[in-house]
Amino acid sequence: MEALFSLVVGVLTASGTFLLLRGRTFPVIVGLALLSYAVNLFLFSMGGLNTDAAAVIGDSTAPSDPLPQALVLTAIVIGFAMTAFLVILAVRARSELGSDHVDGKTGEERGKG
Amino acid sequence: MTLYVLLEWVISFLLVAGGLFAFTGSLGMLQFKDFFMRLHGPTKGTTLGIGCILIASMLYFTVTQGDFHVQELLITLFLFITAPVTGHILAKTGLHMHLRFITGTRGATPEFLDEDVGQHRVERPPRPKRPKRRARARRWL
Amino acid sequence: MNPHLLILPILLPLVSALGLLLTGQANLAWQRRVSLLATLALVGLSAWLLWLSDDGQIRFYALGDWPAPFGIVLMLDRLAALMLALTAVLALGCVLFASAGEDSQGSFFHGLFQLQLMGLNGAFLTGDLFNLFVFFEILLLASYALLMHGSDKPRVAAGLHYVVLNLVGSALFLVALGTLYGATGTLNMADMARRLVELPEDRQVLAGAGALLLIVVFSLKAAALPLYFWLPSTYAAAPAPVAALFAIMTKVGLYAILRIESLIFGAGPGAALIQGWLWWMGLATLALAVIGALGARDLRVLAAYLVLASAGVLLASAGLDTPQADAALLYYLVHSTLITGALFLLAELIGIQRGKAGTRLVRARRLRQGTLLGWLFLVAAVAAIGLPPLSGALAKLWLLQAVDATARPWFWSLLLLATLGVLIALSRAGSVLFWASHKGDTSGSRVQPLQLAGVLCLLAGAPLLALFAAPMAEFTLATADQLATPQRVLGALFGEPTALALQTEESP
Amino acid sequence: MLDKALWISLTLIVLALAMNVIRLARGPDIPDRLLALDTMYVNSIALIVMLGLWLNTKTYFEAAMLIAMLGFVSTMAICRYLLRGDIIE
Amino acid sequence: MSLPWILFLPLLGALPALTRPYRDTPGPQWLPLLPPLLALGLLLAQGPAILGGDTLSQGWAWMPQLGLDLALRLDGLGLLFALLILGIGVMIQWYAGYYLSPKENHGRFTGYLLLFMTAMLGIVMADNLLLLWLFWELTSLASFLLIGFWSQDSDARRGARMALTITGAGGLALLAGVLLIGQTVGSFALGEVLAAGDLLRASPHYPWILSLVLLGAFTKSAQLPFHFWLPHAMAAPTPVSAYLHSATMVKAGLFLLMRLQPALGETPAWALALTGVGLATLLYGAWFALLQRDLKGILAFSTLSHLGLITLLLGLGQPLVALFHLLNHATFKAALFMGVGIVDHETGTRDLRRLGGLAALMPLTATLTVTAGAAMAGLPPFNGFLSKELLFAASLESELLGGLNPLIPLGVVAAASLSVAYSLRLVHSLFFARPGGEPPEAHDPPRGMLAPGLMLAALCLLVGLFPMALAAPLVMAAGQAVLATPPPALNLALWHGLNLPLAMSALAVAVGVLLMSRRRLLEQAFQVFGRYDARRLFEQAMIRLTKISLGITQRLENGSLQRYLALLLITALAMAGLGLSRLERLTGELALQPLDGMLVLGAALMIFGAIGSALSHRWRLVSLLMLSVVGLSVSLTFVRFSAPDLALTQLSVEVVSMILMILALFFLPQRPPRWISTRRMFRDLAVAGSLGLLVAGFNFALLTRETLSIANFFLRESVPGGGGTNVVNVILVDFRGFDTLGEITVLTLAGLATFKLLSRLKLFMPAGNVEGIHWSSHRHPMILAVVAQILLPLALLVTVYIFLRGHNQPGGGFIAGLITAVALILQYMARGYEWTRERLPVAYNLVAVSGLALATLTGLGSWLFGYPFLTTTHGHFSLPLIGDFELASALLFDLGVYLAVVGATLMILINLGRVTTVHRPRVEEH
Amino acid sequence: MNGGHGRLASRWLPTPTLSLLLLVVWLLMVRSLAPGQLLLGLALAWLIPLITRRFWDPLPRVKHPLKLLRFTGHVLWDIVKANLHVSLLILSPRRTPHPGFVEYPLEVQEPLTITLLANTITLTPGTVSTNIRLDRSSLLIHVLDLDDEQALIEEIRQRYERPLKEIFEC
Ligand code: NA
Ligand code: NA
Repeated sequence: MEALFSLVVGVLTASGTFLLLRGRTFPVIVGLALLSYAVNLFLFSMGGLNTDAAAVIGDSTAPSDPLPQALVLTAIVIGFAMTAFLVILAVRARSELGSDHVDGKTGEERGKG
Repeated sequence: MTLYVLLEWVISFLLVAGGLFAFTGSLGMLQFKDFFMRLHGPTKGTTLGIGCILIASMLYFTVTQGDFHVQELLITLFLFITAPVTGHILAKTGLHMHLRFITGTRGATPEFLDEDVGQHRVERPPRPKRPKRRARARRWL
Repeated sequence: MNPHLLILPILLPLVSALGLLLTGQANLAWQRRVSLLATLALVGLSAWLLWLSDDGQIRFYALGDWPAPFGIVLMLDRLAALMLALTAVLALGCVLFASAGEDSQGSFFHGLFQLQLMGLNGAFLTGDLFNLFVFFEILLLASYALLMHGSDKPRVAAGLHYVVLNLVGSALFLVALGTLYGATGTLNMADMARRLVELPEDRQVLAGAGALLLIVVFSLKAAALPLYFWLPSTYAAAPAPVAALFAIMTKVGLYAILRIESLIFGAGPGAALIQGWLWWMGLATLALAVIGALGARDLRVLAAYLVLASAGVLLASAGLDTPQADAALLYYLVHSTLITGALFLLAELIGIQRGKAGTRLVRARRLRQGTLLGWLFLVAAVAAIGLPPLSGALAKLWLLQAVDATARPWFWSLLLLATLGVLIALSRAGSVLFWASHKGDTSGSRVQPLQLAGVLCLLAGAPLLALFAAPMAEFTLATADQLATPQRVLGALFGEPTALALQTEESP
Repeated sequence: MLDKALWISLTLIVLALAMNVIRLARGPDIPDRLLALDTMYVNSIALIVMLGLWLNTKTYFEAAMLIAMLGFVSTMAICRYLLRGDIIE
Repeated sequence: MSLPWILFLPLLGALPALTRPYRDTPGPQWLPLLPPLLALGLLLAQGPAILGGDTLSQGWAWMPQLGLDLALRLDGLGLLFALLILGIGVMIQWYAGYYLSPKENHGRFTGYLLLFMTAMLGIVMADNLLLLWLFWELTSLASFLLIGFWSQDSDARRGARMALTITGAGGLALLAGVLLIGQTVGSFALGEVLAAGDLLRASPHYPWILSLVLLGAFTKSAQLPFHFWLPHAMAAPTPVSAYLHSATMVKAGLFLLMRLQPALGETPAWALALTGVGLATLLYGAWFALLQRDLKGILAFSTLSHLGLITLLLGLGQPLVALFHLLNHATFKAALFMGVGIVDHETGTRDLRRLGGLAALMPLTATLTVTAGAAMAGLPPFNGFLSKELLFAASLESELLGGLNPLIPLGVVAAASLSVAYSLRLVHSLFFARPGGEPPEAHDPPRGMLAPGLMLAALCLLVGLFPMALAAPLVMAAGQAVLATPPPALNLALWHGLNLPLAMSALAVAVGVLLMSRRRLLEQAFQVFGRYDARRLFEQAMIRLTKISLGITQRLENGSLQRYLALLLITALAMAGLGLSRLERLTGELALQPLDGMLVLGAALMIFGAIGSALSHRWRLVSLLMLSVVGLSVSLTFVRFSAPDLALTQLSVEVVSMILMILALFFLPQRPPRWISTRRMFRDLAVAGSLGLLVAGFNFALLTRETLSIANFFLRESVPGGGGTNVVNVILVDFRGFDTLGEITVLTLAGLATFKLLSRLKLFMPAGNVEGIHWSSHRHPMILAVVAQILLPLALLVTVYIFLRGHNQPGGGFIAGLITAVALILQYMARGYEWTRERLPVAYNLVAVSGLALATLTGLGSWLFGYPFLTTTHGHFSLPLIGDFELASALLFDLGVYLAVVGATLMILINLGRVTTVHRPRVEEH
Repeated sequence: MNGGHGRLASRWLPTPTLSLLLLVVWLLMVRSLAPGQLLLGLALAWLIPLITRRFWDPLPRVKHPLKLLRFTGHVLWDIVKANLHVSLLILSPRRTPHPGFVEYPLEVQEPLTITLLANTITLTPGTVSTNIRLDRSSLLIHVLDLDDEQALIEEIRQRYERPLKEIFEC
């Protein structure tokens, strides 16, 4: 199970990274989202992969480490804020630079699809 | 005691039935030939299937934990409010997007139905193809 | 000492930002007054903290009254105090300058500016790794927003690169953080250091790998070689007061590197690897930054490369890891931050009076206030090049002395060549801007008193740092000494319970 | 008995999800994929509820409620995008 | 004590100068002249003691950590130089008062000049090598300003920059040398350094130190091959040239050589370097001086030549002679420049061919120039003659070159002949020859302008006549400092008797006259050399440097984010990979858990979604749908592995992000972008794959190892300390509430930042969707509107429920906030912006900021009770009718979180949605 | 659902039915009849409709709550029936359904009623409502297995639209 979990995190990271390198704003946004899923899962798993162990006192006999969960929660929110900014920046960049290429028109002309 | 056995039967039945409904809903979505037919499975089968499972859960917790567990009704309520709307709007979208339906579909041809659907298309942008020739060799970075 | 003093550098900007954002959004005069007052108060506060920290005691503030390592702890040592004071002074210059009109170019300038300060101060004060991440995000997002102030095309283009790179940096930060937590089971940096030495070897290796990743992230912020390419265009595009404030942004990365180096690697075997990396990347950054400065065709770009050059010098010095080098580095850090900040502000003033040419290094119309701006530029350039008698020369002297020339000939050669390169670049810039002007009318608005005050606030650093070099050097030496002995932090935090500001009192 | 029923039901839901994935991958049109995604949302409600039955806990119940409430909104958003482009007019 | 006064008084003079920068009558400004005069007086007052062999010193610590002290000394050497600097400096300032036109900025000129004076004084008075270096660099800077004084003239600008670059570079070399000296000796104090000569000469660093110091000295004193900046520095106003060439700047290099001779000198390397370079410069300068057509050009090259001469003398071990000639050169060269400046000033040209016959028109100027010129030529009875005779004698004594020894006297005689020739030529063509064109109209300038030059010319004669009285004591005292031992007696007299040096003098005069008369031939010979212009070469080199730099920079920073990202990722890969590679075994000690179908399905879903969204990246909506699969699966994963709060948060964030991205899609180009090259794809796949492997490796390594975390504390303290059973929530609002405060700050910031970004948005509005179909005309489908109405109250109810239970059960302010936000967004989606706005006229930014403020205030509340920021409290209360309930102050904090989330989320989404509504699009696509 | 007993009532308790629904939902969620929860539920049931009132279009009044219950029962039963039917259709590979579109002329005009009708149609035997004309004159229905168009229209009219009309007394 640990191996499968790590594999998933790895695949998410790889896909996100691949998208990041695509050179268009939207894939970059999606790539960052994938990357942050990967990162959140990674961070979350530092508390161990426990079943039926919600960190609610009284609900489970051996609650798992709540700290990584709290960290991931914060990371999700911050990630959302950052994504939101990036999305709007992408819209802005498109209107300002006339292209959705991350390098603007010059990037488009360079033929980096 | 018999009540419990009975309830266990009921719960089990609801679970299996729910699973089956959900399964057929998705199966229909997979199998049918056009979008509008595929729509039927999820809007009905899946909704009801989940409803069954929710009721099973409700019964189960009410029985095992002794007190009244009816929160599942809330989910069911939400589902029954939203599922048909999803179906409706999806179908509307399908119509709007000129999704093809299988030959032999009877009845009013939706193209002529409404001011809303069946308008002409804007010129469809050509789908870019992968270039035939290898692009000019580039430096690695 | 009031126990709450430690958190004030974070709360003061936060509360003023809230005030600014909630009230009188339309009333710019009010906004300016509040922002200026808040920044002035911050200067006073951080001066006080600087004075306090000079007794060598390390102070802590347990947030929520939860003891370390469980709660978040703020930590004030000399280094933190120094960075706080530097930030406050820089900020004052920027607010003064911005209040002359730059702030009206878009919405929320002062509120965002205060939040940016909050982020910076938090990053300098926190002793908790995750909290550091949070403050990094605050200061980054604030910087994104400020970068887009009065946004135009180049700002948006540069901003996009800056934002995306930093977002990837944040993701890597979290991976590093997760690794460190997974290996050590704690988030408090001091606690991490304490646990590390007791961990089995494989955890140490894992934590070391995580910390290496962390160093990469901080190197991105500090603008080390393969990661700095975003900087010149971003800084050159930013509005002047924002670019000036950005002078501290690369230093945050360096600060974090110093902290990690001192606390986490102080004991570990990864130190040599880190130092090697910092050393070579720093030197290479310096070299390329000077090349960039030589090729720059715009004063803002030139100033951005000077920021980069200072980053290179700082990183290379951080790679030395001797108390002398650390002390010299800190002196240089203060000097270079103020001067590059001043250069950005000056560039704006010069650009305004040169008509269409702006800050581009081409022959253009005569400056309206050539004499005033010329003198200011001269002082800034002399300090930036490292010519006597200003702080730059002393900083360079010290950095050179901190290195054994025979052991590391590269440093001397590069630093001296870099000085020459900057001298060539800045003398060319100065001669084009102030001497090679067309005859005829002048135009552009005059330098406003507030703008002048802002520039002077930063520029005064050069003579003052030179004049009070001895006490300053004493302070940075003591700071370096504190950095070299992280055990003291551990002792203060975990050894003697009384050292913890409020830990011993009972929970409410 | 209950275990078996649960197991059967779980298997069926897992299969349903797998079929949704196939439809999502195959398309051919966006509404098809959207329908598949929406169905996945609904099916995962069942998954969560059954996990609760399996673990005998209601801790995760609100997650199911949230899916029922919010999954709908994102489907609506995409439909609006396809119909009108501008989802908040 | 007066040393600092001597040093800094001149600078004081700049103040009155700068306050009245422009003048209406020609003549010196007396007020700025006073401080340097005062300094001169103070200096003279110290004279007797110094001449008696004393050394005055005085010092203050400046930066003791560096060994940098503000330590001053005045010994014989310093006295000689200081006298020149102040004396000639005062005269030049006096002279400049007439030279500059009233339209020019006298104040600035005086200021620069006085700065220069101070810097020079600093060099000669420094008792600390670092301090010496500081002043050294300051002279470069001051000379830059002075040379560039006529900044509208491109020659002046370029000359100034060249001078700064060359002398600045030399200064850096000197710095390195000085630091090496300091590291070797262990101190920068001059006394200690000079006393450590043996140590230095024995040091393995000696060759380095010597080369670096000589580099500094030679660049400054314009020795070959660093000579070229000096002739171009004459673009400066003539007073500047006079000062630069006679008493300052170039003399600084010589001073340094003399100063450090006890420490570094008296080795073969020293002697050879100085002799070789000196001789070469001597000959080169003299040769080119003869070929100049520009008055100042002759003088500039003659300066080169004389500087070479003095260097040569130092190399030959004749510091006394060197000092004497230095003194002489300073006087006659300053006088000559003044004379030439007068000619230039009065006639408006410096071209020798256009001038002539001025003797009759300007008799006093002619007297001045002829006198000084004779001294330069080394004719008796002027001072130049004396030092040249001594040079001849010294050249004959030298044994430095072994078999090649005769080369030195030969070279010296050749140079002397040339100097006779160019001096003669200067004097002859100015005053006695027929002018080339129109005879210029000119007359003698005012007395005031002539006076300084005449005084200096008189000094040339007087020193020639009474050398022992006027020069010897000074030279002896200076020599004592240079030699560190009592110097040999110096016998200065016009008549030495008939000896070889006298013969050499005679020969030189004869050859000089001959050369002068056959000058045309020489000029033709000169043509053969071609127009070799050092400045052009230098400038071309600078331009090339700039271009190459720009090229390198642009090659590296090609503006491609993809490259920058790849570099970042590769760096991270390399560093983290390096760290991980030291791990012996990836798998740790923990036993692996078994797999089940649900897990496999979850993993398959995520892998499918991730790879799917990567593959379909060109079809954005499909990519987004695939991403949603991942988001959903991540939430399910959180459910599966016991993190209900995370699941709820992930789900709600998911929806909001999805809506946001769809909103954005509308503004992005609708058609898929072009394909890219396969090669690039492979690179990206390699980077992405390796990074994935790396992160997976990290994750696996950590997952299979036990963590000794601080978790138990939270589980233990959650109920008693935090008053809640949902530990995650208690961490968020209590244990680590500070993080949460930061987090909502980020969220609020995001709202504000996006607001800023959207404020000036130009819009591209596509006409149809990705399939090319026109937008539907049905704006608000009825059925959606009705359902949105029904859902709103239910959602709000759920909000309250989720919010209130947060502390004890999964939920909390953040999730509640997102639910509210989504419910409201649904209203906007179903009914449009304006309709909803009418019913909900709330400024979302104020909501967000209020939330943040509430959270902050809650945190501050604990101060009232003397607890640290964000300390919470909680307690059980009981009310009649309601019964027992528990309240925690954290709830208030959570309310702040709720408001911030609602406000920020809506601010972001609604503002983006609003732009199409409020500002109708200006640009229509297609 | 509008109570409408005088101005005051409509001002302070605009939608009693909704309030009741909210109270019930609240109690369902908190699973407690403790006085505190009851009070809180009452407060919410009163406050939320008040806040969200402006978001509601004028609503038709429920005249016959009992009929509404009966209608709900019918529909639920139909849903089960429909699902069995559709499931069989999906599971039996031989029989190919004959899909078709049917335009159903609407009698009801209120948005809520139309929505309820459309949703009911979607949830019940082999039909999905796909579009409502802008002028609300008809509803386009996609039928999975269409035999007789008129029969279908009549069935819907009798079984769903008429009861709905009666419930809201249009
Ligand atoms: Na672990
Ligand atoms: Na819109």
